[in-house]
Amino acid sequence: MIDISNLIVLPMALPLIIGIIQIFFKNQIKTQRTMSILGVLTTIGIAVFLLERIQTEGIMRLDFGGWEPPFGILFVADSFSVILVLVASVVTLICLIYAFSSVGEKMEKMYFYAFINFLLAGVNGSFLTGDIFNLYVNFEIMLLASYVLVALGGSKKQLRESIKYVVINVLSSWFFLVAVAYLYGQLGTLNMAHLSQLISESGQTPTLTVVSLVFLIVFALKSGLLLYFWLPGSYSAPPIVVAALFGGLLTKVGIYAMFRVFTLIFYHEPGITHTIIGIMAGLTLIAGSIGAIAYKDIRQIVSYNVVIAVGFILVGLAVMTQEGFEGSIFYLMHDMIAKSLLFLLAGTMITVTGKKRIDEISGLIRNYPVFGWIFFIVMLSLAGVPPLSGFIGKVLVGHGTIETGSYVLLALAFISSIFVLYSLLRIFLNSFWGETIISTDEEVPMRKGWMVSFSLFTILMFILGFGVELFIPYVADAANTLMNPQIYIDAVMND
Amino acid sequence: MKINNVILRTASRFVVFIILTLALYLFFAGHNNPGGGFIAGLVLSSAFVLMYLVNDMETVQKAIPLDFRRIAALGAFLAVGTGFGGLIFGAPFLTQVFGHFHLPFFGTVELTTVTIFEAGVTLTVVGVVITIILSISEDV
Amino acid sequence: MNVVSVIFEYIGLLLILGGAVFVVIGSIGHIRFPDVYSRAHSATKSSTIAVLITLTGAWIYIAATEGVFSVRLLLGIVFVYLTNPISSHLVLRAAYRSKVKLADITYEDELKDALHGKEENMIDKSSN
Amino acid sequence: METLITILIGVFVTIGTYLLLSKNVIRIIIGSSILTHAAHLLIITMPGLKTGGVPFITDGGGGEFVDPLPQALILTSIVINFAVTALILVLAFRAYKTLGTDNLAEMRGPKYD
Amino acid sequence: MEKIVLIISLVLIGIAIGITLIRIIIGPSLPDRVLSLDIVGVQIVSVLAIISIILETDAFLGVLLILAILSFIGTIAFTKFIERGVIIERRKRDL
Amino acid sequence: MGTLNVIVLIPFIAAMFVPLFYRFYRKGFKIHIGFLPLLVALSLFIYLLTYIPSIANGETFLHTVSWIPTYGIEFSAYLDGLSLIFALLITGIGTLVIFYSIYYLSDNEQLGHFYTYLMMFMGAMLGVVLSDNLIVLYVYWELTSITSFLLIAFWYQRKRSREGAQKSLLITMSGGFGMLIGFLMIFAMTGSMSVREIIQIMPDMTDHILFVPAILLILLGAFTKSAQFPFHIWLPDAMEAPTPVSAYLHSATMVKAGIYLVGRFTPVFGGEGVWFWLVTGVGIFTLFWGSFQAVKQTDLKALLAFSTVSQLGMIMSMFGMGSVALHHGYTTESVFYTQAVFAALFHLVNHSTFKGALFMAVGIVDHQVGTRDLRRLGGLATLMPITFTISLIGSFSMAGLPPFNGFLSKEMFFQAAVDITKFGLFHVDTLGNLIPIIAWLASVFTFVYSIIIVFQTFLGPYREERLETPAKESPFGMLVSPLILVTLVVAIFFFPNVLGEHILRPAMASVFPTIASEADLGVTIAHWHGLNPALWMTIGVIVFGALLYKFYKSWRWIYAITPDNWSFNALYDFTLSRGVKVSRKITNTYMTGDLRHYLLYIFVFFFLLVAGSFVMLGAYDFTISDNAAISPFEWILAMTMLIAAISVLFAKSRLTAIIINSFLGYGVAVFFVLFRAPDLALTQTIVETVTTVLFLAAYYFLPEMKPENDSRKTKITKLAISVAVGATVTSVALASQNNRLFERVSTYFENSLELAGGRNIVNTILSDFRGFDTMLEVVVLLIGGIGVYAIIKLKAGKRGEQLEDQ
Repeated sequence: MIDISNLIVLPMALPLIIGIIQIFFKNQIKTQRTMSILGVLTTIGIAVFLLERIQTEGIMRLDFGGWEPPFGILFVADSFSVILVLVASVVTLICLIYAFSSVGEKMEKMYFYAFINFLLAGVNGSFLTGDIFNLYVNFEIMLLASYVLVALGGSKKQLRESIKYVVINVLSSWFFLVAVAYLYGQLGTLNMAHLSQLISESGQTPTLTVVSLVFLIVFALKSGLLLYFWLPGSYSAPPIVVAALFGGLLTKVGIYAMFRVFTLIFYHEPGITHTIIGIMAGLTLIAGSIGAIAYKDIRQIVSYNVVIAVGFILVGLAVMTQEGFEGSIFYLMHDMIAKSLLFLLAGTMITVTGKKRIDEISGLIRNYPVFGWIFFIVMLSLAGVPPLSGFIGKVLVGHGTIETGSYVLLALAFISSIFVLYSLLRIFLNSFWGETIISTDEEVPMRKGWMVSFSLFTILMFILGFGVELFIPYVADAANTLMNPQIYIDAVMND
Repeated sequence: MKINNVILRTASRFVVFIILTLALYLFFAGHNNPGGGFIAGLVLSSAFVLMYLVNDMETVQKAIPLDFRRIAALGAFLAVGTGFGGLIFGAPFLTQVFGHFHLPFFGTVELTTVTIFEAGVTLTVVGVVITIILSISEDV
Repeated sequence: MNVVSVIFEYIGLLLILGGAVFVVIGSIGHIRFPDVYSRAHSATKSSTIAVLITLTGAWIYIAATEGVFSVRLLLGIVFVYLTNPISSHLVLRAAYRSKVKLADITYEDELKDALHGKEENMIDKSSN
Repeated sequence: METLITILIGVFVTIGTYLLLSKNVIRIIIGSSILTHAAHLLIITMPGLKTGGVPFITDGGGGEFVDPLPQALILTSIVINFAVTALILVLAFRAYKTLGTDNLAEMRGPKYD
Repeated sequence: MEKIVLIISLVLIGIAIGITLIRIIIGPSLPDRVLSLDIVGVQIVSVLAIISIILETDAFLGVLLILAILSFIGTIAFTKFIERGVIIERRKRDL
Repeated sequence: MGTLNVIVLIPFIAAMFVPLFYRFYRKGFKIHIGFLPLLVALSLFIYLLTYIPSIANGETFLHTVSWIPTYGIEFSAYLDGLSLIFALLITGIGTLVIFYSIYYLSDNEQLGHFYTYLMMFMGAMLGVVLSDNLIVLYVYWELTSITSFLLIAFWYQRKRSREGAQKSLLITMSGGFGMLIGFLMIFAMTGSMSVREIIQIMPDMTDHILFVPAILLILLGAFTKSAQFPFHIWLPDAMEAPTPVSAYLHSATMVKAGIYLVGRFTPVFGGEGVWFWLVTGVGIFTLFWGSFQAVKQTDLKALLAFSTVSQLGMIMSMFGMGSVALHHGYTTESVFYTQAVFAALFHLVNHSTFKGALFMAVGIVDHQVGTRDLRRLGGLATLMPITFTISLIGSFSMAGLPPFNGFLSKEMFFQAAVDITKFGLFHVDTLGNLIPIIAWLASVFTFVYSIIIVFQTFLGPYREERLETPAKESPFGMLVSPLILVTLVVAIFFFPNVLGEHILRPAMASVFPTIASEADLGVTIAHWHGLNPALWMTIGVIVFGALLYKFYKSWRWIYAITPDNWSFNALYDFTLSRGVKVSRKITNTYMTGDLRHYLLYIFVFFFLLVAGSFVMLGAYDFTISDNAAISPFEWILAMTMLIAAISVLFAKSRLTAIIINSFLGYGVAVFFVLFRAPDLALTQTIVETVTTVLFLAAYYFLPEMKPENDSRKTKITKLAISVAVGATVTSVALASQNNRLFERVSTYFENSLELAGGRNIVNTILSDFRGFDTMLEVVVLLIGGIGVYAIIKLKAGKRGEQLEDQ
């Protein structure tokens, strides 16, 4: 039994130790690549295994050092977190494949893969941890890796944006610490399940609700819910792969944390907290939509699409129904995949043309037909067009909003997908269609690694779209746990 | 310009020695007294900092030819590695084992895996602090 | 609790109090004197002495009350004794080299020719 | 004591916030460092101050200890903040060297259209 | 009785720290400030000794020792910075 | 019958094979690539024909393949009368269009793409009409929009093609999104995804709060797809597509999906006032507007586009009129109204035949002479006699003249429009009187533009110099399809009841399931009704139409009354261009790129949210009763720290600032000492020193701090925000301290000696109880250290700079 639950730590520990070992192999790029790929593959395998096991055995947990909750730190693997671990690892794997043929030796020798591994470790750790302070530490791992990755390369734009990115995240980490302090002061524990148990005993006092709002701000900053100002800048500065990983993973961690905290711990006053989340999600949708169509810079457009998705996913949290949660989880999975791909595509467009505004690029589809069609598919998928991956999440979230009568959110969520469609359509029409500007001899060849990662992502989108039924047991279980926090608490506090 | 700091250099030798001793003491005292891996590491690195302050990089590098990045990584490897150590014995990740052993000549000695863990912490702290300071100072 | 230890205890307390008084006096000098050099004179000398006295007092007090001869405290005394003069020396040297002005009432600056006379173009990045 | 410290924390936060809103990178870094001090004090103040002795177990007997957990948390946080501060500093001077300014108002980047 | 004496001493040192702080703030020159910081360090060493006695623990003596060392290191760093701008040289310069 | 889903699937499979075959074709394979889809379409058509007898007998067919059964989403293909009509149209017209296109498109085009899209469209369209499941229906629905988009932009190098495609996609897909919400609402009301089940359940739900919104949203989908006013604007622009596409998608099939939807949902929503007025009203107005606008067009295809809009409106309005029959359920009177739907279905078929033929004819003209501008055309009748005949028959049928099928359905339409005014519900007796008037007026214009098509293209003077290439009759292959269609036009006129009996009557049963079970809804289509109002109206149309055509020049000024920029088209353009500009303006105002602004937003938000809720919830709770005592030294220390902290604000040089920061750090360490935390004090002092050294090392590369030079206003704002944040943090902290609810868990750690073999509790927590935190913290440090190294060592190359910074 103990042996098996030790597997839970591996999605985090494995990338961690691989990242550390890679530091010793600074200049052996081949070794680093192999290690990274093997590590991520193993992680994926473990995640699949865990996911299967959770369905039969229920939520698993691992008490570090054997200290029982609430005294020690523990990792808890429920369907929700393991699903996210799985998707995050898959996304990382495919991004790594892209990275092999895009990053360049200079950066690879500067511990690039180690940082990617650390990033993944932080992300996975954040998904798995059952301790609120440990969540902070995991965030920090992820953030420090991301700070470095934003700045790695040292171009003007990167440095400019990285400072902003770092300062804002330092601030949000600070808020996190303050919030943990408040919480610990009132409840005297850090274990999330225990916190939840205590709160359901004492009731969610007004002070606790206020504290929950501090948490809300922290996670809103991380996920880009309404407080997304830092996002477009810092997501358009780093190298393509990094941007893709950020777009796919980083905001999702904030979203995950928000789901976890507001379903497990602070769910007693939905009238206050979840209404606020709903309002914030609505405003995010509006502002994101406006931003998405405002610019001609490809990376800006793409970044604002991240913002819209964040708003959309949190609509599911705001409505707090089983369907809403299922929809959000589906949409999360979809968005991690599709956003990463979108960032990769946008970056590749810039790489092959050397230009970054949609009105400067034209007719790409002549030169790179497959590339163009993949972009088209992503566009449809992100707009929630069936039967691609974004559809089912959209339907379920929409259903959730109708059930609870949140018509404003419903309308905003669906109108925002029109904006998503339009913003990406602009790229497609301007840059892929039209007269070609690249003659065949000055055409930058599309590298194999790029196409492989694009295709893998695309296949995933189709699988996620057509194979919904395959995922339903897991997603339904995840949503069920979110709906009934007692399941989680029992699994953690049972002995 | 001639900058004469004989006084400082003479004194610093002595001071560095004291600090190193102190670091060692703090490292082992950690479990029962203030101290521990972190603090030992920090103290140790402050000794290095002092050395670098008083002397220059080349000299120190010659005297202590260490790659501090590797030391940091080694430390982290040890720290994370002890976590895996527990797995081998079928215990949860990061289980620390401690026990009292009777050794000839030394009498009863308390040995714990925590020591390895803390050693890892110490090495990382030293490695990182020095790496940071050196990287900054080297950049021209 | 014998008489000797009580006596030592009081000695310790007295030393501590004396040290504290010294510190205050030193700091008054530190704020009152006109330039950095004279301030250093007041502050470092008195504070070094004061700390030494205080620590010695504390050492004696602890030894008297608990019967423990604290090595760390002793080491601390040695340390302060060793480092404090050096550091104030360094500060003043830095001050002089970065051309912090002497007080108006100074009348002789013996170092001036030796140092600044020859090298007027000393790099002076930091002083504000 | 708790109230006094909390008010002090408030002042720290105020000052840290003010500094964070500066244009100059160094001010921002110092501001964040002051904010960090405030957070640490806050964590240690939260469970109540001086409710017991130093958290060392002596052979003599138990007695009350102050809450050791916040101390452990703060220790972690201090170290993490050290790493972050180092990183910002490095970023700041790299940015200064590359962009030629340490003024954030001048680091706006292009206006997009 | 003992307590009172100790607290009086503490308060006195506290006042001294306050005064030194004023010097840090008003300067006027950098060496003034560095010097004052150094002195504050030393003063805190005294404080720690007294607090150790008050709290009847030897736990803080380590802190005391470290502080003594570190204020030294800090001061050296400051003076080097004031003198040369760079605190750690790459190469051996004429010393 | 297990084959219904396969019918839908086959075109998709064919679509996959087309590119494959296209490769062979390119390599010199002799058979035209178009024959593969042609074969597929034809066999499907023939196969579907075999269903007619059984469907006519009232049978229905269902075939289900599960997809997402958990959410009730299944590929349930359902074939009944209504579906069959559409399925036949899709495959039938499809066959003809593909055949036509084989001759129409030149080999230089990307034929592989073309037929792939076309096959995908056919599959999707069959899916729409055959799906019983709402979500699957929606899936196919969107797929038709996408394929239509791709086909419109077939010549994607052309700007106008792209714009037309974009317009159609945006409008139809937005409508589709609305429809999806409507479906979800239906699901929320009925709990079923199956249209058949919904028809059973829905009548009990009319009072549901979502009932009317669902109607509106579903109609939004239908109207956008069927190009109803005011969403019709995409259709004329869609004419940028190759003509076969226009003939197929944009007149015969896809635009009728909206009508199909209305027909499908008539039993669900029919009999409701909202439904009736929306469908009829929008339809009838579209009928008028489309025909009115068509007259002024000079581009033949645009004219046909508007005429399609208008005809679709007509069919739509008839469905609306028919829906009132469901108001009371079965009565003899209601059967009377169902005839409007019969007429609609009839006209639907007719429209496909004559409009298809017309489009193809126009395509031929365009193809042969290189222009379709009416001002350049003329006198082609003698040069292209067959095309002329086709056009003539098509136009006259459209105009509603005998002996063509359009006459019959138009008569029935007039009859329905007159009859509806007799209906007493929904204020039909007052407002409803407008219906026949508008209908008649619209028909007049219809007559006019039908005449224009024939006369201006084929009669009048032939001016070769205005044409791209001299006119000559087209190759026979291209003429086959339109000829078949006009044959049908005539055939249906003479034998309408073959169609009515076998195809239309079963469809009526699908639209009015409740009534059909009581009465036979079949209508015998008669050529002669006697001199009823409908006939008089037709005669009036002809007379007035002829007059209007004759004196077109003298009333053309009417079109100038409304300026161009008042149209919905202009509104669309305006919204897009303005929308982009406005959003840029909005976004640029707050996304300044200045960190300070971003921080300001965050702080303000923090203050508003936390302080706001703090006050609103009354979380304030503050006593100092259980505070620990404060010794004088602590007072002094606190005050000193306070002063030091404030003085940081006024520090002018960076060294001063850092010295004071150091001071604060040492002060905090003393506090840690006072709070009995030796480990913390130790760490704090060392880290503070090392950080200071770090600062000093980094300062070598940084310039001296410059004064902030903030304006007074900025300063005050900053101060206010800072104080607000500080106060908020403090008050929440105070409240939290006085809200300690439980014993802390840390008492457990006091047994650290037994549990973990250490006396230093903090250290045992760090290395054992919460060793994981420490482990991660080590990693954080490592990342920081290595990161610093990497950032310093890795400097941007030239290329990277150029790419990223502009």
